[in-house]
Amino acid sequence: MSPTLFWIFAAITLGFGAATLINRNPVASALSLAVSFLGLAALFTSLSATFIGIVQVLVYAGAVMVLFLFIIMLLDLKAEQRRQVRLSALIGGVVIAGLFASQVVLVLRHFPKGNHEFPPLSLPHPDAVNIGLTLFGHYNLPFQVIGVLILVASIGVVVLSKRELN
Amino acid sequence: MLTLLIAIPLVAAVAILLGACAKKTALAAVAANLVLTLVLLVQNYGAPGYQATASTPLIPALGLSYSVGVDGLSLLMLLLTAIVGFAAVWVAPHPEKLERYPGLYYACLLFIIAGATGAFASLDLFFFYAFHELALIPTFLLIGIWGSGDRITAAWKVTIYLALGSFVLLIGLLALYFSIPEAARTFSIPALQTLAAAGSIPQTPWIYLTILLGFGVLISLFPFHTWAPQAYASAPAPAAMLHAGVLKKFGLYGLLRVGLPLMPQAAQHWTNLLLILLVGNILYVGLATIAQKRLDSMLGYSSVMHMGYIFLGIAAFNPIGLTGAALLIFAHGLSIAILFAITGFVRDRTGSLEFTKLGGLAKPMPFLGFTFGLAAFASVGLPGFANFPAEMSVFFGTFAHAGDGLAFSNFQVAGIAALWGLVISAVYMLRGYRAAFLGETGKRWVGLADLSFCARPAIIFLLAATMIAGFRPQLLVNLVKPTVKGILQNQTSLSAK
Amino acid sequence: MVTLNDYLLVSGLLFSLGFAGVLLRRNILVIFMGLEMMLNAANLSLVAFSRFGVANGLPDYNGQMLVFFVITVAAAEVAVGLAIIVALYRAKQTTHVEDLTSLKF
Amino acid sequence: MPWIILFAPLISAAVIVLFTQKWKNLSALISIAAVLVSLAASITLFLNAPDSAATATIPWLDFTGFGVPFKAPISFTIDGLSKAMMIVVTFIGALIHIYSWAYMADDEGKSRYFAGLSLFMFSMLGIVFANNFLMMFIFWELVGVSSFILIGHWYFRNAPAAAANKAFICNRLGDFGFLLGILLVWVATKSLDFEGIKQAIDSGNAPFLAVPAFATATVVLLFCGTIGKSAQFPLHVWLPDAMEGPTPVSALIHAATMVAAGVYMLARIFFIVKISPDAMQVIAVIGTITAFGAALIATQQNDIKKVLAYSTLSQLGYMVMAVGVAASSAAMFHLFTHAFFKALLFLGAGSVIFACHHEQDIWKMGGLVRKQPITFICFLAGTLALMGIPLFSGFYSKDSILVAAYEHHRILAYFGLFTALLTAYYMTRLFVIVFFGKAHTEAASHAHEAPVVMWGPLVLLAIPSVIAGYASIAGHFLPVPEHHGESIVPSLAIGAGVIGILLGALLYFGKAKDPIRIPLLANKFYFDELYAHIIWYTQDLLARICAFIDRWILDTAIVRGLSSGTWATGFVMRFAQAGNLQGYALLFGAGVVALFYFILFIK
Repeated sequence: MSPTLFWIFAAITLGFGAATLINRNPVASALSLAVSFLGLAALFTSLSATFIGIVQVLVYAGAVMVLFLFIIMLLDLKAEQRRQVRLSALIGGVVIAGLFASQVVLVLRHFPKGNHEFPPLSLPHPDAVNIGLTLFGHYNLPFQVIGVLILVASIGVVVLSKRELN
Repeated sequence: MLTLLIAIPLVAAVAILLGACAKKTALAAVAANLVLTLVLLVQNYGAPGYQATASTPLIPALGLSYSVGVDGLSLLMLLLTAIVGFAAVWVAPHPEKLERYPGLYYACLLFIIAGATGAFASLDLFFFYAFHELALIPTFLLIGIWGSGDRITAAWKVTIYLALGSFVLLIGLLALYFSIPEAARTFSIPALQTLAAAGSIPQTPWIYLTILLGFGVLISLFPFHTWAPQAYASAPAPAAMLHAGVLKKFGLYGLLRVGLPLMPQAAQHWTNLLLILLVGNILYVGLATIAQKRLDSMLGYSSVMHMGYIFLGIAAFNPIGLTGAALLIFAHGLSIAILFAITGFVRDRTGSLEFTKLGGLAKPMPFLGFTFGLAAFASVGLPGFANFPAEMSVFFGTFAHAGDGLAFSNFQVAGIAALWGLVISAVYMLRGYRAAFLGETGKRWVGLADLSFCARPAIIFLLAATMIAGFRPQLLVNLVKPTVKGILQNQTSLSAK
Repeated sequence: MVTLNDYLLVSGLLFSLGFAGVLLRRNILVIFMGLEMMLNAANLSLVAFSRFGVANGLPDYNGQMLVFFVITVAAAEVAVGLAIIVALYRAKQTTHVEDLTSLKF
Repeated sequence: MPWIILFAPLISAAVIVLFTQKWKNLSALISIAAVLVSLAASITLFLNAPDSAATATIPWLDFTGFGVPFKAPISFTIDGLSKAMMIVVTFIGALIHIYSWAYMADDEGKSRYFAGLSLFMFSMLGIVFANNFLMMFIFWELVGVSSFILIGHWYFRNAPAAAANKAFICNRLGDFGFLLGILLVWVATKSLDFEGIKQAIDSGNAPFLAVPAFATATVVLLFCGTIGKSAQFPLHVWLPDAMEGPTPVSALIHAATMVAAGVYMLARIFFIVKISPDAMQVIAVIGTITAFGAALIATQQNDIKKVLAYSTLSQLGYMVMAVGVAASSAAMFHLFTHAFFKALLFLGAGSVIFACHHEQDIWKMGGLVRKQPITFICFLAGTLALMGIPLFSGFYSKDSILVAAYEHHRILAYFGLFTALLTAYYMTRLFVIVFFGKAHTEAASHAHEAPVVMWGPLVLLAIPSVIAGYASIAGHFLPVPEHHGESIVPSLAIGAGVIGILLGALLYFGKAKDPIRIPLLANKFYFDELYAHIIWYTQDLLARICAFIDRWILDTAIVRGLSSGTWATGFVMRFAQAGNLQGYALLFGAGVVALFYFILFIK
């Protein structure tokens, strides 16, 4: 992938991610997040991980986002009222996050190995084939366990959101 | 035999918790213990080395085994435990008079006795330590549930303080264990003593210091003594008797059993420090005792002060001094037990122990007044009681360390301070005795009842024990002689190398 | 030329953004979104490393497997988390974190 | 035989305490029987046993098994010194037991009293027989205990209880020095029994004792024992207070025997004392100060027993002075005679007090000469003996001391003579006020003679009070110092006595109130007040400081400080747990950042 496209998608991802934070309206936040995730899916694809990219679109930009919007609408949330912003918390948050980001930058600056180009691939099969082989071969047991986890989660959701019968 | 000695109070305690008649079961158990101890004493009197040994390996990988055995010193301690335990259970209030959990009360007493017995009979470092810890928990319960005054604070204070002391001790013991070459490591005390005699135990000063301070906290060595007066003032009488009389002596026993024999040369390193601290015990705490305004806290402080004399004997580290220390452990255990028992009775009757409120109690309560006087005299070291020969031995042992030329040695200076302590102890004991028992009887106390006849034998029994030891101290000297010789042999064989 | 470090930089910044969201926003739903962003940022670096560690011409699929599992678990987590938020909202009529302080001393 | 003498009283004490507390008269009889057995055995021993008879010993404390030279058995020294003392103790003891039968007839604590007397007899005889320092110290302490018990006999009154404590603590102070001295002797000679010490000193095996400073320190420390027990200056304050005890006790313990134990001890260890001339100088000076000071105080006391107590102090001062001037035989001689006449005086005083319904103030008596003729005569004999009038025992013994002092150090002798004058003066004062003139109170006018059980012992004591000083009689018991040639001292002493008597008679005959008031003397030189202040400002202040430090600094600031520090940390940390989710997250993030910083950026 050309650097131009990469930077465009990276800008979309980060830009809409920032928009998620900045928007006061939760609906707008959720939609920004969806766009951010779409950009991320594009980045995945650019790394030749097409399967993961598609899953990302399906699960996050699709299912999870729908869920978010659904809940927002269910709860009938208005735009956040202006509350007294605690300056200390604001500064603390910005400083910590900024420090973290700068640490990341510093670490990457001292990671010369990462400055090489990605090695070329030669895929005999499509990506999904290899993933399927690995998933159902080596990672079969965790895969089943994940299935159980999702089952438990869905039952849990039902129990949690069931209205109390008076 | 020894296992039986440990098991009887444990079984009795469990039986009481399950609903057996508390007082009778407990009394039967301690009486059986007393008889067994006397049998053991007669059988093994004066025999060198460890007798009546029994051993069961538990975790061979760690070299851990349950092993018991006695020599002269531990026999002396077991005798003390049996005598004071018997008296303590005897003077414990009747179960029906206890407001809360009478069964638990007696079970706690028995657990303390079992713990002390186990600690004194163990030949394995692990059990030696663990049995003592076993006895701390019931002490906490006894003070916390049935104590008087600010009992909750006192219970927490003593427990946390002693637990910290035990923890320091544990560090010291573990450091000692790991300082031994790996192939030779063992928890068995006799094996360790053999190692020490062969010079295989590194004589690291700081390890001994840790052990000394750990034991020191348990014995209320100055300046780690502030737990004692408060705890003894709050504890119910039998608990105070057992703790001050027996359990506190675990630390001293530990020094004589583990500290000195295993690290005689490291011990020499800290002699001057120990001398300074023990003079603090005698003079500083002694003076603080004079200023006490309550009978129970005065006795608590006095028991701290007398630890100084025992430390003096240990610091002297020669035959007379060590024997004197062993004798004084025994003698002080008995005398302080009597004093605390009587104080408990007085508290039951008057509800107050402040000197300004008491006075002239000997008139309505002649028996208590008389026996308190005897015990007070015993505690200030008058002849006829066991404390006197013990203190004399300590002094002579101290002065046997001649100074350089005409100058006094550090030992002798400490000895002179300790002699002055005799004056101090006479001052506070007699002031206390006079304030509480002599003089004009306050109007409130005129009609008080003296001790009932069924409770008297316990006091008489303790007094008789201390007087027998006072009239024939040689019996006890001969009892601990092999042990003392053993300790000193380690020292001489090491310094020869 | 796009290098591994570029991806990692994007991943790190996205993570920081998500973290800032968790720290700064009061709406619990948005905080939740910030969490999702952090997860995805981690996913991005995982995939990037997977693509970087090529052997025999194939990417390291172990990394992609991990991403797969993360996505799955995250989905389950979102479902449960949102259900909890709904329950909370029913109990307290708010989604504002500063009103949800019952977990203190 | 010595075993019987020693242990009969102990058995009696034990039996009384254990079994016969309820039956008072039986207890008294047991005690009297025991002392009579002791007396009989003493006489037999005195007549039969050769000196230093080897006797069986009980090992009491023995470390020779460890290879250490420490051995303290219970065993006996039988020599002239101990035999004379034994006779004095058992004889006077027996009389006083009998006297007490009547004096204490109505007392509730009679059993306790007689048990105490028996215990005292046991302890005193133990001191007499002791052949080593530790045994002596054991019994030394035991007489202190029995003295405590007997002074505090009426423990339910405040004054006796306080006096008992004072006596015991003063004795303890003396014992501090005594025991230290014993320890030093042991360090120097590696021996505790007197024979062994003597051998070590004679054979030069005690290098330390050859050093003058060490020897002086040792002897002065041993002398501390005497200062405490024989109530010498500056620890004399307990003896007058000890008069709070029953009068027979004052006679036996605080006049005749126990207080003399200090002098006896000095005589027993004279072979050590004489090593150090400096220390003897100290002893002589202390003795002189006591003798003179006590006599001065006695001139202004109004309590009959206090007067006698101060005269006892004064006489003990003489004895100590005698030891100090190297005349230990003179000291023992005076001890011997003094025991009889002072016991007599106290018992006489007891008889007077008894007759006046336990009134002790001499200004409330008077005119007793006709009411108590026997007491009067006996008291007169005792008084004359105490004054040192020729033909009475006190004259000879006091003379031998003064002669020795005169040869040794004139100034001491002059003080001694002046003391003799004062003695005659205050005894005349006492005698005149009590027995002559008019009865000053109801009680005194109704007084009558004491029962025979009481005056019998008086008569029996009056006889030796007169004759015990004759060399022909005393020589049977102990070596009597001989007068070497002519000396001016006896005539001076007689002169001093006569002046004192005349002065006293002139001033006090027929007076109903004291014509002389010297507050300094009446208040005993303010010693009690001085000591109270000293104790208050040293010991008690220190005690309060220590208690304060212990309570507030060690316990509260450090121990409680540590625990409250832990608690306070927890309390402060609690505010971080505000339930604020983002607060937690912030801290968590800060932690992560910090962790990265430490892991990655610190090289």
